[in-house]
Amino acid sequence: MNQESEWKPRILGFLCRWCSYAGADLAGTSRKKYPANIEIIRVPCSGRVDPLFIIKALRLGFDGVLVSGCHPGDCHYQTGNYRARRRMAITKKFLEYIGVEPQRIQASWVSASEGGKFAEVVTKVTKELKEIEPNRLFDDEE
Amino acid sequence: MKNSEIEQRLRQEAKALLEQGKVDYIVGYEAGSLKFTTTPLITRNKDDVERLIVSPFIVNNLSVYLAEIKGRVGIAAKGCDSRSIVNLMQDNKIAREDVVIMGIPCPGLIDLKKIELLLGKDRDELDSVTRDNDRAVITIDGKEKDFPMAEVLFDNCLECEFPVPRESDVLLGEPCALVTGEVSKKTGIKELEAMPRRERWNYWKEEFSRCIRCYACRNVCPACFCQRCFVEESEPQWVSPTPKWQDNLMFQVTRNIHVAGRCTDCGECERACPMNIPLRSLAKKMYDIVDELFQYKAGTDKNASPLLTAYEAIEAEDFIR
Amino acid sequence: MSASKKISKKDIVKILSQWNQEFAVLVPSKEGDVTRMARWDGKDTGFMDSHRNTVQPVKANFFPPMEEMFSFQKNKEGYHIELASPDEHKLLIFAIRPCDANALAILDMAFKDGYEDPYYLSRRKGTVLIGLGCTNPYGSCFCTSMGGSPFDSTNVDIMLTDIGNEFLIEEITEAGKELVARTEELEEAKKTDEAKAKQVKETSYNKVTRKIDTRDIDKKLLASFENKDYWEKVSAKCISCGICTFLCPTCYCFDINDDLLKKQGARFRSWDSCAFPVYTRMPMENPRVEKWRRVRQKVCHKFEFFPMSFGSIACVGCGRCIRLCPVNWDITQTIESVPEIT
Amino acid sequence: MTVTDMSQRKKFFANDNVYLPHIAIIEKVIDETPGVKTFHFNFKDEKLRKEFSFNSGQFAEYSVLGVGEAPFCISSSPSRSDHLEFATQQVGKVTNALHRLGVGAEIGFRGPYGNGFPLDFLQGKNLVFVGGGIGLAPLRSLIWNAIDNRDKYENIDIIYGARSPDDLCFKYDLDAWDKDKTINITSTIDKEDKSWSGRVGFVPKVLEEVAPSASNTVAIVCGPPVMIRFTFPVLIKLGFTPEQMITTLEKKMKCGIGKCGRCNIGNLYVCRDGPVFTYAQIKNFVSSEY
Repeated sequence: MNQESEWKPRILGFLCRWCSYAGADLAGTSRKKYPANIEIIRVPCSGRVDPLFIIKALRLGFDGVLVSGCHPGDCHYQTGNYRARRRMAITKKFLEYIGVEPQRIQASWVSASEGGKFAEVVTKVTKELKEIEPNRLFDDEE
Repeated sequence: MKNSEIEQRLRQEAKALLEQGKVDYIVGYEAGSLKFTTTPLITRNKDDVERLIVSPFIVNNLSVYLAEIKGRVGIAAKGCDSRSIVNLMQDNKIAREDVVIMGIPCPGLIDLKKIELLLGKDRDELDSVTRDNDRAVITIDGKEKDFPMAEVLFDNCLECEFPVPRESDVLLGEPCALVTGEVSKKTGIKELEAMPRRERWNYWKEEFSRCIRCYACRNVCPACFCQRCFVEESEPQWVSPTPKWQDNLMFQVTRNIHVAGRCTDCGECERACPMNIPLRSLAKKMYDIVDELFQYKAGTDKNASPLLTAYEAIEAEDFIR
Repeated sequence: MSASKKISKKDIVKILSQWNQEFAVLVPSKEGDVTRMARWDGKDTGFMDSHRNTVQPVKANFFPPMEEMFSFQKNKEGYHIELASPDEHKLLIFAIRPCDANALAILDMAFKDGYEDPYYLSRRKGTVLIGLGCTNPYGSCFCTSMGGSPFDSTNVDIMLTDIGNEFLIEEITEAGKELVARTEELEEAKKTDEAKAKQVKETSYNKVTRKIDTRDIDKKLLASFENKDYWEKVSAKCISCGICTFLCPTCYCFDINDDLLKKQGARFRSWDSCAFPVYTRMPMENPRVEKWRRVRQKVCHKFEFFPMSFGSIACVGCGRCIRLCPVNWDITQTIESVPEIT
Repeated sequence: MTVTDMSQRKKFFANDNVYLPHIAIIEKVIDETPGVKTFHFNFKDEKLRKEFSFNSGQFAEYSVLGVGEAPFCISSSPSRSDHLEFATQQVGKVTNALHRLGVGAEIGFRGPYGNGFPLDFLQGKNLVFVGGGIGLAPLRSLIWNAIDNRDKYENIDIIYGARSPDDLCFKYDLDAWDKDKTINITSTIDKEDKSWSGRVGFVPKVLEEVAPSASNTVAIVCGPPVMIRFTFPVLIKLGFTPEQMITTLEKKMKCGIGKCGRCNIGNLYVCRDGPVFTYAQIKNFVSSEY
């Protein structure tokens, strides 16, 4: 095996406690297979995720960031996920404009019962990230 | 309508507002201490209104003072400024009834830096710069030179969408036409987008390694009204106070995301930057993204919800898994 | 007395190259349209046409916007601290303006006072300053009111006057004399060169039209310290950014912060500004929350406190704070409007 | 020239660089109140351990490497030198990090800085200590110093208060001083509390009630700014002259040596010319800047 395929991207996941966090839990307990390279921060709502968190994660060297919340209409606080959606949309486009690969900014709707979907999302995100290089954006020298 | 006529009306209005007790303060422009420059005038003295001026150099977005001034304010506002004022209302920073907007139809402001580049002379060396319809007339050593306005206006003025204040209590002149033209190539959004991704990142890396973190861009920005900015938080410390390019870039990128839907492309951030960082190339891109995704134009409707607190049931979702 | 010497502009590369063997030669340079003193590349002569002072003051070459003070690592034995290695070369600054040279003399006092500042002083030690008189001062310049002038040579080693095709040399200090003595390719100046230089100086002096009166300014400021109305009035349009202090050649306030990333740690010093509310913010209290207190601090530090401690006003009249201010806040107007003592 | 002469100050620079910290090791941590801890520490370097000395009232810059530096006074007495102490309230980035440290942890230390209390001036006089909350920290250094040199001073009065009984710092000291017949101590809390049988009331008010004589006396005041502000007028009422009133001030500091700029009161820097000042020195600026 060459080095490229051995490289495992580090992902930081911001998961809503009402849905995706439980979804990730379910994926674990039901032994769904997904890459173990995601580190998870539980947030009260996807609407809590300030784009600053995403940029900070990239600054800290994470290869990708996943924000996951409740499906439209299901937000515990009515509108939090809609707000997250707008923010994520502009953040993704804007970061792409300044030169961040779009693959690094990821979002998903995963409910508490969708353990399978969570595993699938992490697998796909990992695959996409493996297609680009490790995050050296903030390194001093290239 | 000539600036001198607008200026006369502005003085009359401002004086009346103070005399009738309708406002506590007048915020406008007066002649600055350097050639051509103007400077904000913030006063509660009715005699001071005689100092108010209107010229092609009234660059400051005066709405930046509104949240800070305690009392009712009569404010001179260009098209872009009036949009910033509307933003402040949308965000409940000021109440409509506490502000009297004296609208100045603005056909664009003259960028002295562009003139300096065109002539290879500093502004101190110019005798006069005036506007004659679509020409800018410059006298230097007694000789006149003229240029098309499109060559000397600020980039953001060339792409201005609302030269006439959308929200005003009194409009001080007739609506004026737009001057359009090519924006500076060096920092054009199109040019940046045409670059390979890595090159684009390196471009910003280079630009932000000059940043000294004076925060002028943030402090001139009426959309940056947080009492405590995230860069000044220490627990957790999001951004290092040390001006490394990484942290400078983080600061500016986050700032632009935070003011999305409030930025009116007034151009103040770029104009204020002493390190000549092309900040408008970030701000305007965000302005365009907001427009493209949500058909939202900042500060055009005081009754609308701020962009990032509103939503439609179905929108901009293609990237979500 | 031997006749003075001059540098022919066509020989500038040859002469700077000689100096570059011995020193790190800095010349006015342009980066992203911002002018500052930077390491000469060995061929550039573009700075000969830039007849205006740099945006970034020369202080930045001795007291940079940020610098690593030391780095640290943790191992089994505990923390290990390592000092940042000092620059090897002594600096030679070519075409420094008299105001910026005077400003370095002010910084010297501040950084030498009490406990010496090793970072600033090690860079400063052995520096040769080659002044170039201002033939085209800005409208914002007011050096003649601050004890200087466009050709003030008090704090340079060698003073140059642009007389057209040549720079006329005045040797000011011993170090300057020695450098001139060992420099080849210099030409002998003629009587007419000196007459020309005299005329250039006079013309320039008269070009500085902004004047302020600083007589008794420290006493007036002391008397007005509690005059809140006055300070609120003069500070009204200030937006509390750091431009006027960061780009002031005599402002030296700084911040110290640690960075720890990927297990590599370092302590950095960076510019700080009394204009920022966080500058004095403590967890429970901030003595300068209000803008007028911060503006007062800036003005009083330069014109009252620094003179009390060091006997000299901490302003050289370079005018950067005026011309770079986004709202045209003008310190000369403030100084002129300090109430008279009643 | 009004700058303080620094030539007599003791200097213990690491590597000739005033900004380089020495490494010190925490030997003991005492929970004073919820949110306030005292740290006992010693230098890692044996030589420095022996040579180091300081005056009561001087401070130092302490750092958790990677987090940052913060200034605190040395709260132990130079007369008891087997280790050094500082106390700090958990209020910000650096203090949070310090509070997470335990015995054996390494911290950075540079100092001592500042002037310290004017021992020569205080000798042969009555001392009145007025302290509030964690403001007792610099005072206790001098109090223990005075107790250990008891014959050099006349009467010693201590008036110390905190918000509640739980907020009283250095309770072990308060007990010891209570037992010491050669000094008078009055403790007070701001508001009535079931667990408290002592005096109740704000420090300035209690000071007014205790009413120590101003004759041949120096009052030494340290506490929260608001306490200091209200204490001076009381002392003036009791007949103290500005020269008889001493305080030690707290400001945000970074360099500790009068360069970084932020801790000034007029042309005086709290870190360089203070932190100990007579009221006479700062009275022009006290009302608006402190």
